[in-house]
Amino acid sequence: MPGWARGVLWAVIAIGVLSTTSYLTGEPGLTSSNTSQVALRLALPILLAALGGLWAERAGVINIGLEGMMILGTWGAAWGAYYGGPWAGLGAAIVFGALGGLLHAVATVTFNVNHIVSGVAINLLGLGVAKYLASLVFEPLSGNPKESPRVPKFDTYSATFLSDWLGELEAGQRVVISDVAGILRGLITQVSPLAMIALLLVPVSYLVLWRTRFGLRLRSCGENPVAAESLGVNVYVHKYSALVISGGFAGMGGASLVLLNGGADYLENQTNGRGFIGLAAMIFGNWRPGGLLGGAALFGYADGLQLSGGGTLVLALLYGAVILLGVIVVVQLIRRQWFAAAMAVVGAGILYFIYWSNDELPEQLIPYSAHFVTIIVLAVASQRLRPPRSIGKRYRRGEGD
Amino acid sequence: MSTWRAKLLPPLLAIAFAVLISSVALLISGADPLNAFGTMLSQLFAGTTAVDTVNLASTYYLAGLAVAIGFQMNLFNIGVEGQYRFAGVIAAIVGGAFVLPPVIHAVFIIVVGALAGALYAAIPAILKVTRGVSEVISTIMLNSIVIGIVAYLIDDEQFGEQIGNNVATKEIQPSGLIPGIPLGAAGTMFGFVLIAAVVGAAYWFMLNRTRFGFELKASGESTTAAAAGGVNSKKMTLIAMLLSGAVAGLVALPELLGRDHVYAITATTGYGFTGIAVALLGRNHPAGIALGALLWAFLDKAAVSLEQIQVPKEIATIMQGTIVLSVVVAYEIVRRADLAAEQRRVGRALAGNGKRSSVSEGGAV
Amino acid sequence: KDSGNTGSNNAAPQDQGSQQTCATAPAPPAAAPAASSSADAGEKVDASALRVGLAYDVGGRGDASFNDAAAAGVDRAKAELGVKDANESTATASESEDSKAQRLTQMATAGYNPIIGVGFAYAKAVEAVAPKFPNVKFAIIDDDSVKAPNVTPLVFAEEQGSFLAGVAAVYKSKSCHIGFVGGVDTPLIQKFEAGYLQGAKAASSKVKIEDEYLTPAGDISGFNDPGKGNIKAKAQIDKGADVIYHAAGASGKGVFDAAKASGKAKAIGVDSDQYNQKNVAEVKDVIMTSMIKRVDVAVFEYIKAVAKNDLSQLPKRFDLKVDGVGYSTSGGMVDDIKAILDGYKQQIIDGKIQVSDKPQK
Amino acid sequence: MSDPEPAPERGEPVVELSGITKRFPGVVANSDVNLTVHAGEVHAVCGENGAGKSTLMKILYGMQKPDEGTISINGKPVDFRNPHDAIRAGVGMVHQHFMLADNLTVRENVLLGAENLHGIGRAATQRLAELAERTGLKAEPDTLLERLGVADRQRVEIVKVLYRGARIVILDEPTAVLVPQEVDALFDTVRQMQKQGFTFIFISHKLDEVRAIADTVTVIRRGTTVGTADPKTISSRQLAEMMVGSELPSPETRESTVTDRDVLRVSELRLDAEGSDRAVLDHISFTVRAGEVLGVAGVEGNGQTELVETIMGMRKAASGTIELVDADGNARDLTKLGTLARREAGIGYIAEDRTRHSLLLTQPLWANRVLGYQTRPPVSKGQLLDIAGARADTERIVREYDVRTPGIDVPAAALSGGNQQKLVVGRELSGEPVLLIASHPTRGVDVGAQALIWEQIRTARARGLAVLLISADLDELIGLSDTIRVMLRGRLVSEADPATVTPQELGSAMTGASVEEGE
Ligand SMILES: Nc1ncnc2c1ncn2[C@@H]1O[C@H](COP(=O)(O)OP(=O)(O)OP(=O)(O)O)[C@@H](O)[C@H]1O
Ligand SMILES: Nc1ncnc2c1ncn2[C@@H]1O[C@H](COP(=O)(O)OP(=O)(O)OP(=O)(O)O)[C@@H](O)[C@H]1O
Ligand SMILES: [Mg+2]
Ligand SMILES: [Mg+2]
Repeated sequence: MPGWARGVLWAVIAIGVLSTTSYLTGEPGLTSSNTSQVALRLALPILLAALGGLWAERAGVINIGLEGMMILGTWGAAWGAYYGGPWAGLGAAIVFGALGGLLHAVATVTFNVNHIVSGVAINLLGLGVAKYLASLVFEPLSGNPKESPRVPKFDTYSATFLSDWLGELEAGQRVVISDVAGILRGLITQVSPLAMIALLLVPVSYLVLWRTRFGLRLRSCGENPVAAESLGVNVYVHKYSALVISGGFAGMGGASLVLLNGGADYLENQTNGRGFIGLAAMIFGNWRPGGLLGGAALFGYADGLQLSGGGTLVLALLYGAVILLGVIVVVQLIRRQWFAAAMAVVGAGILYFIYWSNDELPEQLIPYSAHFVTIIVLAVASQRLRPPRSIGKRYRRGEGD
Repeated sequence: MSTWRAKLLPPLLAIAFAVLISSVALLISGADPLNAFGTMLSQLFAGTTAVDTVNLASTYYLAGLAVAIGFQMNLFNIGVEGQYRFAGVIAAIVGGAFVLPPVIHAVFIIVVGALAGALYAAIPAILKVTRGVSEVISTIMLNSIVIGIVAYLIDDEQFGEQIGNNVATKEIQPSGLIPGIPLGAAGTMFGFVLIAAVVGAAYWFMLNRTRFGFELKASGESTTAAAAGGVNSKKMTLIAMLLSGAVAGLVALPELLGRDHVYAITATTGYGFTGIAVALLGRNHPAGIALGALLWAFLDKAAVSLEQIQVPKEIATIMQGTIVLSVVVAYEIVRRADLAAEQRRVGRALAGNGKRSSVSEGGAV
Repeated sequence: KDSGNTGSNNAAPQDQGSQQTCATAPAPPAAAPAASSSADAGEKVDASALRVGLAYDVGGRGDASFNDAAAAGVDRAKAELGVKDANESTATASESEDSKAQRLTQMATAGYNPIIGVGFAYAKAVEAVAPKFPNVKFAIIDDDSVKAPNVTPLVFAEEQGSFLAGVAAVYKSKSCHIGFVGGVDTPLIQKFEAGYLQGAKAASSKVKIEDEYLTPAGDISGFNDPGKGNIKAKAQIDKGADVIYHAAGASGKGVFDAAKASGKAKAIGVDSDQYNQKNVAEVKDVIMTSMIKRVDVAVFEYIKAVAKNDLSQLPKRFDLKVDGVGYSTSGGMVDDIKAILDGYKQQIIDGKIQVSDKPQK
Repeated sequence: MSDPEPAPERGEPVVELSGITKRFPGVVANSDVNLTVHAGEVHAVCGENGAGKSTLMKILYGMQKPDEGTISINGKPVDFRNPHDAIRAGVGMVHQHFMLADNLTVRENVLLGAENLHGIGRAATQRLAELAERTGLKAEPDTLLERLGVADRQRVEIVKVLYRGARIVILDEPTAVLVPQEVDALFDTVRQMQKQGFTFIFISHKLDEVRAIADTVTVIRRGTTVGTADPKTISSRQLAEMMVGSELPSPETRESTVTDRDVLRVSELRLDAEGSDRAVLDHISFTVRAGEVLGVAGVEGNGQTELVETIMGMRKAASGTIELVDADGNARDLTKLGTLARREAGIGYIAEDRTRHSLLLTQPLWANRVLGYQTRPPVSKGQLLDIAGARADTERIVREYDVRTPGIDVPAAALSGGNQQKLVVGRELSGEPVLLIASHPTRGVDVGAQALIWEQIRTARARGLAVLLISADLDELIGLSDTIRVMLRGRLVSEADPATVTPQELGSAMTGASVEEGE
């Protein structure tokens, strides 16, 4: 089955499960436009970080410095936007993130530093430099070293005509149709240019990486750099470009925390581990743009649900998980994977028991619903992850065999 | 000799470079670098800072060891963060719930901590072995989830109690504590520092002298060769992850049994991430990790004294990042210089013995 | 393109008939104009000999919250009492417990006296350090668990101030539906929640209250994520709430943004008079009042008491009675119910209403 | 060395390497090497493992810079900074170790780096199809490379070179992994292209191949050129003597040592492909007796690897039994045991890919001695390693098996392929095994090392060792085995008598041309 068909199939299954759940539990919130709008917003920084991870890792460089690059991006975004409006902010965020990427490249490509060491160092440096710059530049403006002054945000746009029509459909509360309408409507209402760019970057990344000569060369550096070198590809140049682009995307991810309405301005520690989540989303998506979009969307959705719906919606989601496991059981039975099917049955049983025996989940755990969902999905979904072959390996020109 | 040069020169170069970078940052922000570094050093010998540094280093050391065990097997256990917090709260709850005879009580708490750490590490381990779930993702998720679990357990409806505006577990009775080593005015060193040293020695012994350590390194280096040699890499993955988790389970204990006696919602976080940096700085070697932990702890403590002279303490963070990067860069530069020197020597003596450094990093051969 | 204030157009059906007031309880008798207890500025105190050490919690000076308020107290002491030397040092999020002790020790060794630990996170550190410096006076804000002769607790009756916020919310709610967004679910923030809930229920028996936190205890990101605060507040507004009280630190900014974007909801600030805060100036027209916690007053009074060498006059708790907590009127949005609020305030001061510091759900 | 007659001139010199010197840490790979290749010839370069052939070729291909010496192409001095320069000068190279990216498609592998020539669209596809046709590559351009077998990979490598318009093609040990029919096909292609004016530099250890295809042969020993000869006039024996200065060894088994005591009994073994119930191995039954070498012939990919790994317990059989009989005649069922237990029961295992399956490349030699024996003396005592014992025994292997190494503390990666293999053979013959499973024991190993390995296997066999031998080198298989079975599509289809069978007959049985004869 081609990749895109698999993606569509997963999307259809997801919507099917959600609308069934929404119908059975009587919680329209699962598929409301508000939910999908919130999900998009929460998924955005994760998506961009994941794209950053994709570019770096496809070129063979592990990038756990995404968090640090994002932090640099948040500072850049606030600084640029304060002096030149949101677009300048976006530009500065990209530049700052890219500088982080460049540093990672110098360390890992030129000096063959262990990729994880370099990533850890960049996370520290990103945090330290952003704090340092904030107390140097923002404190005089805002009186607060932790925070920037208020910066201009992106305007938002809605496809009004479509949105109204979908709104009617959604309000109709008809099974499936209303659900789909709700989800779509959320995605076309009050969308910022940054969100559009980010979503567009998914297919663009695919096309560039898989359909252009630059992309082919870049990926070959992640698969077998010695072979690439033997064919006259300049591996260093491609790894450098990949990391600069990676940092730029991570920086954009930082900008998406600063330049969107209702979000923060620059705020110390505001990324709060989103770079790591982005990395996880990328692995989740098997180092592919479509897959990481799925990972980011799943995380954003689950997080949005718990934030705006609280315990009841999460409980409903649990019910959805039971249904999904049911589907998986059937699939595994057809594939004659008895063990996997049995595992899924057990999992479904446990989840159903939790659903049935609780009116409310322990409130301390609800904020981490998205993390639970990610683990559960990974545990039940089949794992055929295929990292680039030479990822994390050191490479020096002329040292191959 | 060249081996000493290869081992000691890089860290020194790195520290010099980090000092340089930080000096630039200090000058830009209008501070006097000499004064700043002077304060950092002089504060080390003022009051209890030196002992506090060692105490903190013992915590970092355990975290670094926990990460290093995973690295030996090519497992990237980011989850030390979650494992130590889970183990810390469980050990505090269990330790506070009973009173046992001295020593037995303390040993009991340590065992509970190690088991709890291993238990929390078992989740990513089992997911990896049975379902192939990347330990990187699952531990990232579990690191967040643990916050919720700790909050749940520590809640005063469960096992916690409110003290002022803080919430913490029940206090562990003196029988469960590990007495400190009083050093007079310099403060009190945690008794756990010795235990950490023992754990480090055990790690070294396990890795270099036991069959298990050999199998661990073998499957870390090449799962295929290990499998052909009769090492079950799934089993090793599971055991390595559990061991790593068990050591991670000790990370919270020096402070719990030596100073705090309770686990509170204000308990420090982030030791697990520091552990990654420390393990890598020490190149996964027990002595190297110890040096890395001390350096890191020193910088953390120095940051506090920097504020006394109105120097932005971000400088310490910048220095930590710079040191990590420049240590490894310096190792590489020294390695290349050694290699080139070796190459020049070739003409005279053919059977060179300096080959080891080039391949010991698993580099392209 | 969306115009400026598009409200969320799929808000839950509103109680259109809610023009009649939400409050069901009779307004309390208006209070006699109270003589402000802390305003006896007559005597002249000279504190120029004092060297004050101020150890902040994470955030430090400029956090627009309680650290900043503590800083304001010291600034005022410098201006009015002649304090010349004040040393400030700030905790970092991931520092270990003994870094706080180290900070206090360094200050004590350097001769600072008194030393103020800002935030309950300093409790353990003060407990450990104070006995070693019996001649140094320590104070700790938000904690009264440390028992030592040279340690003075500076604690507040947040629940009393929050009670008034609850009353104000009820009186200003058109839909008779209000909300609370807490940052991190700790006992301290629960005091805000508890007072707010009790106040709202005291004023109205039919009010509906949304009551949520961003993160559980131990996850301090709840104080630092305006984006999540925004989503949470928006969800509450979508459910029908039209007055939202936040006790969520920097996340509160997102709450204000949500109220502003809805075009109809109002918000209540916390800790300081947020209407006048620079970084939320663009949305200040939705901040109808703020629950003020006068950390600055406490710090100032403490320094003054130390200078006079008489700590006995310091209030045990900074509550409504001593204006340690209160509400703000900047913007004039609660001027019409001021009498009612002051009436409740008087009842609390008189002990006719006991405000609990644990939420009664 | 006496300088044999220079080869007759054939056209202009296209490649002239003169005075090339290249040093690596600890080794001089090339010292003052001179090589002249003429237009339109196939020029073979021979030499022992580690003689410096690959290094020389990498220098010619711009992947490494010589420390001294000059390169001229078509009479013009050139200075290659990278392979790109070499490619532009018309030099192409098929590397000893495939330079292919598994996770890219065939098309991507070919186009990589040469996108400018024909773009990446239709023109490229068309050119690719032409070249595939010419080289006999059948795989679809969009299949992932990891699905291809070795022969096809080789073809992809050649297509890569041709796609770039190379006129001078370096083939670094291209035949090491091919069966005779495939070698013949390769040679056909080479000859055909030679007619079209291509020039080849051909590296091989297999002297008969050199004699079959080359117009000129240059021998390199210890980094320097020993001389150039005409392969049509020089015998293999003479060539070998030029290479190693010793006699050409032959794999012939002297007298039979086969006993009637069974050592390994495999019956009705079946293995399923991962995640499906398609059989990779089916109805496999055979017996190996003490003192017997059972050879298994087969084209790569027909299940030999899987058979070996199933017997070693690295793969789990779906059905069937594997039994090992000890010296006292007690049969032990191995079917349920793990790899370690099987090794402990007395199986030695020389894996086909030493770097993947036999060695820990970054670990010192003595640690590699421990691998697979970690539970047994002399390298361990209970749960502890006996490092002194392991070191002493490694010294013994280095001595007895002539492993050329500066010491036992160097990492295994620092040894050349042949020496690595000797170490592995030495290890696997330690600890008194009753059965040796040897997969391609001499693959890529020079003639000297090859002779030594054969001798060691023969000696052990004479002591009663049972050997299961898998090899793509049919001369080796015929020479060493007492019995030969042919494997095709996961089944043992026929049997051959090594005393009478020829490599050609065996080759056709392996490709299925004579399936009906079997079973
Ligand atoms: N990258 C490298 N680093 C260090 N030494 C090297 C490197 N590559 C080759 N050598 C050295 O150069 C010598 C020649 O190696 P080379 O690979 O050219 O041998 P070869 O003749 O191709 O052998 P074989 O027949 O086994 O392929 C080796 O003995 C080795 O010591
Ligand atoms: N990193 C390195 N450091 C030192 N020497 C090396 C290194 N890598 C390779 N060599 C040298 O390269 C030589 C050849 O190694 P290589 O692995 O290329 O074997 P080979 O000669 O190609 O054998 P085969 O033909 O079996 O593949 C060895 O003698 C070894 O000394
Ligand atoms: Mg070679
Ligand atoms: Mg070679």
